[in-house]
Amino acid sequence: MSDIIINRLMAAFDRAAEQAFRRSAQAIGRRSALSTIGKLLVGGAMLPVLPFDRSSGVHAADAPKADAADGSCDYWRYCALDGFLCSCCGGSVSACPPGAEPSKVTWIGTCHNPDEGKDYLVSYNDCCGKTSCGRCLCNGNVGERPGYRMGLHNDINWCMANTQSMYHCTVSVLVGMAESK
Amino acid sequence: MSDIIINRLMAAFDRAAEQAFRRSAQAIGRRSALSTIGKLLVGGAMLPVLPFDRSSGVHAADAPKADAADGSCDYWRYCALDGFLCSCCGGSVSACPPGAEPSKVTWIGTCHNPDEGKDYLVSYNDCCGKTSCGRCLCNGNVGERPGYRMGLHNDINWCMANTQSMYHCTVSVLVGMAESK
Amino acid sequence: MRTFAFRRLQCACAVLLLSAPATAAEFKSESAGTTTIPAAMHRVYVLDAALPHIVDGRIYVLDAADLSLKGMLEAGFAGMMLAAPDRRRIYVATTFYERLTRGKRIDVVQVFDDQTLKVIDEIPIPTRRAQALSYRSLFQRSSDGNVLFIQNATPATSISVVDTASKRQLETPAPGCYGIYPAPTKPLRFSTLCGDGTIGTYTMSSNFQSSERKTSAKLFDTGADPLFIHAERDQDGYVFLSFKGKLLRASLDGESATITETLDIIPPDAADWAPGGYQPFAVDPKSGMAYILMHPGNKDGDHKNPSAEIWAYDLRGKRLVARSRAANLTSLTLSAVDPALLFGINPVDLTIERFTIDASSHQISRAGQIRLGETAALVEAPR
Amino acid sequence: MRTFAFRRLQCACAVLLLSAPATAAEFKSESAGTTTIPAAMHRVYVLDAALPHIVDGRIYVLDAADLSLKGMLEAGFAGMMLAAPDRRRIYVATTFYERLTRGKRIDVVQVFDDQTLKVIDEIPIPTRRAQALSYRSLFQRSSDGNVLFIQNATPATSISVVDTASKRQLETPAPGCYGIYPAPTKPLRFSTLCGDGTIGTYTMSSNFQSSERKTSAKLFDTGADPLFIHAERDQDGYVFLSFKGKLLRASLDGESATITETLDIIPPDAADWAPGGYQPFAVDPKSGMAYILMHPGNKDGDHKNPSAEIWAYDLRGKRLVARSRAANLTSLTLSAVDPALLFGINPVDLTIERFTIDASSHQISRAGQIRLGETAALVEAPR
Repeated sequence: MSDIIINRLMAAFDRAAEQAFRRSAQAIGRRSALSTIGKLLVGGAMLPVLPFDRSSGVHAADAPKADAADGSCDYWRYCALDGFLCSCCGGSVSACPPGAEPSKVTWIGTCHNPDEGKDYLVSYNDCCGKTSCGRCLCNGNVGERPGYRMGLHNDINWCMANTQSMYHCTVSVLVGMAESK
Repeated sequence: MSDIIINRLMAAFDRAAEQAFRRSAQAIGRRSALSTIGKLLVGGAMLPVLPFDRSSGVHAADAPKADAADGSCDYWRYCALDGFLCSCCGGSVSACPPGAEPSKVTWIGTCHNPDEGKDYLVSYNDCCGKTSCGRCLCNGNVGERPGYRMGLHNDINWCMANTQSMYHCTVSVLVGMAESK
Repeated sequence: MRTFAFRRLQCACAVLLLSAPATAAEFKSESAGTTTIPAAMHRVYVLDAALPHIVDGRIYVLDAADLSLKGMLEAGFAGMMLAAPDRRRIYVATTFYERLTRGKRIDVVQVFDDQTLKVIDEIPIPTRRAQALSYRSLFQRSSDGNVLFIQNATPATSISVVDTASKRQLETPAPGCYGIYPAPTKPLRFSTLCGDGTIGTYTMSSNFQSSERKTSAKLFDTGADPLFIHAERDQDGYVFLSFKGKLLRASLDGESATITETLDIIPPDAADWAPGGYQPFAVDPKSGMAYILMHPGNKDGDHKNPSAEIWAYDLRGKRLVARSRAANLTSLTLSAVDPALLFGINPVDLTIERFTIDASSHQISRAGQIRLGETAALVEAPR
Repeated sequence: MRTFAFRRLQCACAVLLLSAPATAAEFKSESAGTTTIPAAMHRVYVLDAALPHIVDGRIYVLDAADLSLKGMLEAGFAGMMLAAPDRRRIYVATTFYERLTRGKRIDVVQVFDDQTLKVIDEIPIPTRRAQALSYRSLFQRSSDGNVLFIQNATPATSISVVDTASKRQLETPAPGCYGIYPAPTKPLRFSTLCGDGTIGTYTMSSNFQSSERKTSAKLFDTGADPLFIHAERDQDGYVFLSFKGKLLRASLDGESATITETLDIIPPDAADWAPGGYQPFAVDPKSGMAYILMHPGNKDGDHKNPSAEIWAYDLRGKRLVARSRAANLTSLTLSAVDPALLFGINPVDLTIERFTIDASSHQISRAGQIRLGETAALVEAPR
């Protein structure tokens, strides 16, 4: 997970942060991220989930079929989602509603799938550029940390690095498996 | 009431409407207003309630004491008020909350005071320039008419002629007495 | 930038490989995407002015089949909506302020694509549009779809005419009048209801330089029995509804307006019933059936009361055909694709509701609902 | 214009006099006015991000005596609030977009007068401020009140320093750190919590040209027991609170930060209790009492859970003094004028609540509430 976070943060730095900050931010950000909670196993299909690749695949129609319980905050993927469920707003568990773009940077949660007994890494992308959806507000905080651990923080608008940074809703994208604790 | 409406509309025309429209608007507006419902008696203290005089008295601290029931939509003065009660928003029955300005133009309702058995003319000034209050939404429509009777219409933002035209809440200002029907 | 990113990506992967065991192969990672509205989906649009946060009105896009929410459009402050299904566009006339609720006022027509729900064009308009509840007749377009009509109020009333292609504009004064009713077959003509009981009809020159106005005879009584400004299209004209339950058929294609027929929907045994709401009736132009939101009580001031029943009235047969229970509706519309489907706004229970009409009895039954909206007032099912 | 208006006024009066009988004399007409907040009123400010309409956040101004609503301020999109009671100002750092929810982003500090509730000044700031939930430590000012500190996140973190008089600005990179804690007596110094468990302390040059950073030793464990970013001022320093219920007294006046004392508030018989919320505790610097929102359950992820009790902990005596039932609070603040008054946000019942503290027992009792807000998270009672 450390590396996902580093890459996500770095991608944001590339785009949004000031040239002047870059060197120190990389150094300290990396150091900080390397002490991240949990040991992680990351799947082979890793590349597409990195933010700079994902932005080109934004219009993918192959969004996974929503689970039956996806409109409920209790659905296991939402264990650390703080915001409106996109599945209540015209999107799905992992796809933004029409007109909204997935955030370029995200934070990562670790959720336990009770059916499989396995833990997954979940990228909580905010969907951006539309007015706030207002439906199905959830507030899960498993593994959440204050903003000094930015890659684990959910009380901030993760649309912050998008050109259109208005917050609409939040999706839960499985990006890897975690070793069960 | 006809004349109050004429004067209110005219005041708005003076300020907001285009020079080119003025002559035709006066002619038709007057004709329209002269066929207004109800026969009205208007008090001697008429002058201060006309909009062009009122704008100078906006910061008057002598707002009347609110009645006991002023937070309820059932209060008799609100018989034709469509909007948020300013008395729930930091103002009073007839005073705007801090930071908001009374609308320069208004529509006029006629409400029956059950305690006195008398009918009053009520000027429904919107309070302007603050974000919508959101509390105590009432929707009374006694005497209300569609927009072709603009001086009797309440489905429109009466802050429309103010420099800052955002709608905040609505006050109910007694401006005259009406002959009981 | 991409080259740089890719370089770091390789670097990150190298680190990942060190700790990635074989079991990870079974996991297939997902990626975030964006949905669009299928072109063929039958749409229901609900405009919610969201009064408690009136700067942030929105238009909900629902699937007519099951009322599931498929997306939303920004409607801004007291926005108006006009769907153009033939062009796959939704026009939204609205107001922005420089600082959310204060500062310079900016009025525009935003043009949304009806599949991506993105703004694809913006047409500036004068800052005089009526910041009003979203009645259908305050924002209309010409019979050929090329020209938009926008109601202004300062409170002096006028109508802005906007050519969508050239963005040329004309503003026609219409003092004391309100509501826009485009002529059914004449793209340069529209009518408006006036406070003296007449209907004004405007015919524009094709170069948008001028317009001519013809005033009808006095056609309705704004004091004793006013007309709702919501009107419905019939096969060859318009249908208006009065506060006391009269349906007026109007011919608005000529140089000046006429009323061709007046029908009283209230039977003697229901003398205290009256129509009510913001969008109080819908008409099926093919069958000639009118569906009307009715409530008991016809006192002055009751004309926006929510429904207790929907009445089905046959405009051709001139008779009340059916009365169906349907509580708390203030807006009603008929599907443009399936005349057996009605959609309504229930602002009491904060629901949008779907109704089916029985083909023979014209009895109406609720067949679905979604909890949605705060102060929605306009519903359209245009495609 | 006034002359013209007066001429028409006379004309209108002439018409009125024809129909005005003597009885009208008894009627005294009213006029619309505008209220202001009395200078002496004790204020409670509640910042509500209004998530369902997040562009339209607002700050409610309540009378501390009875929680009656006295007015409101616009907080825009993910706005932050900072009351400056000595200057009778309220600063609001927020974001506007050119078209409500899209278009050019504009970040500013709006300066409100705390009696008229009008914007009297606006300070443009870089469009990098953290669009975050309104934690107190994300928007602070220097000990002399002259300089504002604004947390940035892009997500790279930095802190903007703004001189309110000259509007001169400085941006200090603070990568991996978050939260702003101005030095108690050094106006040009502030500290921040960092992800590696250190505290960074910045000292600016008086000309705002540069800042120097000193990093503390590792002072807390961001993995095993992180600190909430909400902190409280003690007499000579700051008090921080950890997820597992430790109070850390910090000295932030020197060139680098130190922790002077760590106190564990959890007694053995309440081992599964933990603090929680967005503003989870308040400290009375005079008496040294800390009031903490506590809930049973200390699992990972419970750190924002609403309260079941408020605990009173004596920082000087180092003991838990009292436990009082107080359900569903996530934010708590102490009145700056009356240390026997607490105010809390209950986001479950959507209320703002007022509590009194018994002087001898430190038992806390609810003494008033108002139903208000949607997703409020910050409450302040500064004057």
